[in-house]
Amino acid sequence: MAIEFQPRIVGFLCNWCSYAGADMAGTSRITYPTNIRIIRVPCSGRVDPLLIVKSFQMGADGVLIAGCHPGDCHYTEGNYYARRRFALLKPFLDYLGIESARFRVEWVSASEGKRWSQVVTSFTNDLTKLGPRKALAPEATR
Amino acid sequence: MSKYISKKDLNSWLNKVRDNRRLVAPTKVDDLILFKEISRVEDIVSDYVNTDLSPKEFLFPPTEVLFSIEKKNGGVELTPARVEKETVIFGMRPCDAKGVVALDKPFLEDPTDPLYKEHRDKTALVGISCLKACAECFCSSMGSGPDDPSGFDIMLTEVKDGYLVQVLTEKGKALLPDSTLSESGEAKPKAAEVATVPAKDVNVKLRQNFEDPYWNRLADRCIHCNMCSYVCPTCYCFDIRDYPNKGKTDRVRSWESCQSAGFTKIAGGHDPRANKGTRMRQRFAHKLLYFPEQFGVSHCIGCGRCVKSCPVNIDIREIIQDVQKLGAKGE
Amino acid sequence: MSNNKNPLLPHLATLENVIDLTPDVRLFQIELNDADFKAKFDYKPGQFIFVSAFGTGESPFGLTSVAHRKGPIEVAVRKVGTVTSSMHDLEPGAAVGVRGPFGNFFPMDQFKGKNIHIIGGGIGFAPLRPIILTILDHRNDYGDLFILNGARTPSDLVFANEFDTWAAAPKTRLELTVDAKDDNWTGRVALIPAVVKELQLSPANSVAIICGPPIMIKFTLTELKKLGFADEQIVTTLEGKMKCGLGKCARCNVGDKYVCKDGPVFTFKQISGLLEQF
Amino acid sequence: MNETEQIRSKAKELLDSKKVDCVIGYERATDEKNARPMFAYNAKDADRLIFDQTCRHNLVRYLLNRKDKVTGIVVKACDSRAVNLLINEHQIARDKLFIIGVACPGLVKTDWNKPGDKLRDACQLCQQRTPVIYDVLIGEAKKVEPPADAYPDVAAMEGKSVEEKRAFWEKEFSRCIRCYACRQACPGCYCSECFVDRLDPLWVGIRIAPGENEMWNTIRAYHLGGRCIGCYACELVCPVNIPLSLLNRKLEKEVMKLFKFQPGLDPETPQPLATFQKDEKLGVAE
Repeated sequence: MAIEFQPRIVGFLCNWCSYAGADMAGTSRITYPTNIRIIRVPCSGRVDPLLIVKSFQMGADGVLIAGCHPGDCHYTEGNYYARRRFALLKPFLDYLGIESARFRVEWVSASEGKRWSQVVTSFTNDLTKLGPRKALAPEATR
Repeated sequence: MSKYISKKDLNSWLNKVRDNRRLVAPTKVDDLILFKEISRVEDIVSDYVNTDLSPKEFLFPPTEVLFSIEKKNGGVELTPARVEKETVIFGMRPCDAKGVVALDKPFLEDPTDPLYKEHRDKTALVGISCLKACAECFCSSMGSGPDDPSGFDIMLTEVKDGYLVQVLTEKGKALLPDSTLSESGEAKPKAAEVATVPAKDVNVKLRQNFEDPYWNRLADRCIHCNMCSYVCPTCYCFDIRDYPNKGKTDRVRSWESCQSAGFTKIAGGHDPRANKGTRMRQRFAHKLLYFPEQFGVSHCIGCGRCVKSCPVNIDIREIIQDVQKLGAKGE
Repeated sequence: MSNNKNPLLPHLATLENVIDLTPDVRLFQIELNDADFKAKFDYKPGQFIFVSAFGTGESPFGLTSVAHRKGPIEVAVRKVGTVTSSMHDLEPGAAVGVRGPFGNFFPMDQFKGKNIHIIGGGIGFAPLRPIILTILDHRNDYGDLFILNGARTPSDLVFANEFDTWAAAPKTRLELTVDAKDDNWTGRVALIPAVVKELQLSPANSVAIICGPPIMIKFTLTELKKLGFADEQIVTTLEGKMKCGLGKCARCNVGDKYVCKDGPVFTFKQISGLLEQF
Repeated sequence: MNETEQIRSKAKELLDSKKVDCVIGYERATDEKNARPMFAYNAKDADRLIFDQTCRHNLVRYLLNRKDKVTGIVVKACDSRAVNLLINEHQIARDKLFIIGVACPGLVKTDWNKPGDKLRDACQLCQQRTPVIYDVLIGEAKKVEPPADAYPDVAAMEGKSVEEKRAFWEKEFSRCIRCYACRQACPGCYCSECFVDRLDPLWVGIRIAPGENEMWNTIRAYHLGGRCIGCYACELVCPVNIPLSLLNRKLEKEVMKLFKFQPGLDPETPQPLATFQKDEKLGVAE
């Protein structure tokens, strides 16, 4: 039985909303695919493009950023800056050959446990269809 | 009478070399001419004065694993890297052969660097003498010459539809046995006319005028990229660091340049050469003073690559002339 | 020089013990694994080794132990960078790598019969400790021993646990100083150059050995010159960014001298002849 | 009087009157055909100043090393946008500058010892030949009607398939030798410690290898998103001819589309990524 492709997703979750949302999905026994590796960040505005590109370079098949809905940000403007930053990064990554479908930004509040599991499930399915991403080999080619 | 090989025989010889060794030769990459591993002998270019980058990367690669570190049954096991393949670098110019001779000095001096030594032992250098020179060549002023064979295993000189052959070392003889060569009475063509840059006692002048503000003025213009050290066939400074690699750890050696900002910064932040002028002086002091006095061989081989590629035209020929005039009365 | 056939390949060793000297300095006691290399491994005061923290890299450290005591190899490591931080995470028993010994050494023979002044600042004191241990183990070969150990705060003084033995040694005087005192510090509060000036050290039949941050070396040098010390009577050990220890990677040169091969020990007569500032 | 004479006389006037400590301009390079940057500290130096269509370097980068001194500087149209960028980012003070603006005739695609006469692709697409900030303006540029499509090369790239894009950039980035000339030549790249020099965390290792090369080229370009003023100094200095402007201009196009902003037009307007509007719709997480 061929090993079925399991996409590896790196998820940056803002501590105040999305992380709490994912927590709530857990406490209310809502299941979602385990392909996602969650990294807790203080705010979606903390996520530096370096983190995203480094994740892809180290072999991630997809990167998900989850933060508070605009207006709910614990630091009032973190997700506003993040929104602009990722609006510019998304087409740029696509331009470099990292399909924009591999990079998703979602606003998930602390009470949206259900929605969180739907986001992860749909993202995992999309990536399974897309197939693995061939990261550039780190060692020298010379 | 001298040995001769026709172009046809040379091509079949190159095909034979490519079959059982790694053949590296100049080929066109977009609008650059670079040494690359050759799969089709037809890709080798012949109408070039010199390659844009030197063959240094095949003896002292930009990035190389020195050894790998593996945690095994409680202890640690070190496995030094080995050079498996034999290589023939074809189409080198005499100045690059001098570059390799200069590169040998620090690496082969006791205690020898075994990895470099293995690269060197397993690589044959086959050169073609220069019939044309570019405006920036000044090899004859730096102890080399357009038809100087020293440093090569084999040197070819192009004549009508073939090459005169000088086999200089045992390695060359093994690669190209006399049986495949014929005789020719063809006269050796005149070597290329090369510009001269008088460089007599430039090291003495440099030492005498070491604190001259000339270097700060020169550094005004320099943007301190690492290009001159990377395109230079004889620059050999390196950096070493460990990298995780699928469960093991690799100790990796990579090119480094005295022009990069943190080159001499030590833990705790002290940096004896933070000032740009001192970094500029370090490059030319090492090239024209320290290395020649330490190893007795010029560290600049006059290939002109740094002159061509420097974005702000820091020209070592101009600097050699300026340094000789430093401290002159009435300057 | 390192005597294995691959000069960049470290010798495997084990971290026997780790002793906290100050909040950010740890003394690492290392035992070489290979028995006969260990037997042949001889080093002199002033020499240094490269220690590998596998997974991060390797860095040069001055040897702070003496070979003739046949104990483990000791280096004092201040946590400042990536390699030193990885070393501070190591537990006793961990595998490390050792390359060396490298560099020249303090001319102990020329020090014989002379009064020795040892002036060390912060972690700079560590490479000077081998001189003290050698003198104490061969006390009659040397004249008076004066030790000045300075640091930013009292808890930054290295080898504090050995001060009593040093102070009690014959013909030996120990002075300590700090830049800023804490509440239970009763000793001297002054910069090292000021202490050198205050104590009016005598240059007669003397040698002064300085090591510490470059700024401290610079000002201590001027004080010593004022007291009449000649350039060849003052010795120091320089620091440089090093990657090989063999004069191959061309990084630690000061002018046309390599700190790793022609140094790290230089007299000030040699240093004033150097082309570049260190 | 052509540009060269006007620049020389203005430079001498500034230097003799001690209004500036030095004038940064161009002089003839040692191949006798191209121009190279030069620092004139006195009237004698000023006689070597020239201006022609090979003066392609962006000299504004040098101002970052002379923040405390008053400096005269020769700027073309694109370079002048870099002055606005650095003033906007509080790196240089306007009163420390005497800007000699030169109406740009468009630069030629030139190489060492091989000057060309064909306009550079960048200059063919350039919509603005007059400097946007200057103390004195030399020459006066003819009106340039904007080309129909300002980003033909970017559009061609966007049209490619994912595999083609992947293969293209992998081939280009594999040539990179990480000499960082692009960073050193760029007026917008002045971080005291660049992310590639960081050891802890080690974002980009010292290995000159595809993985690290891709990280470097991607993040370098992105850090100039909404800041790159399109002077092509980076592409110009790259020793292995990586088409860096293809990266910068993609971001330039997206910034114009998303935020209607062109960097460097004036020193006051905040850059797009340094500000926001609460209820803007950017197609992210909608």
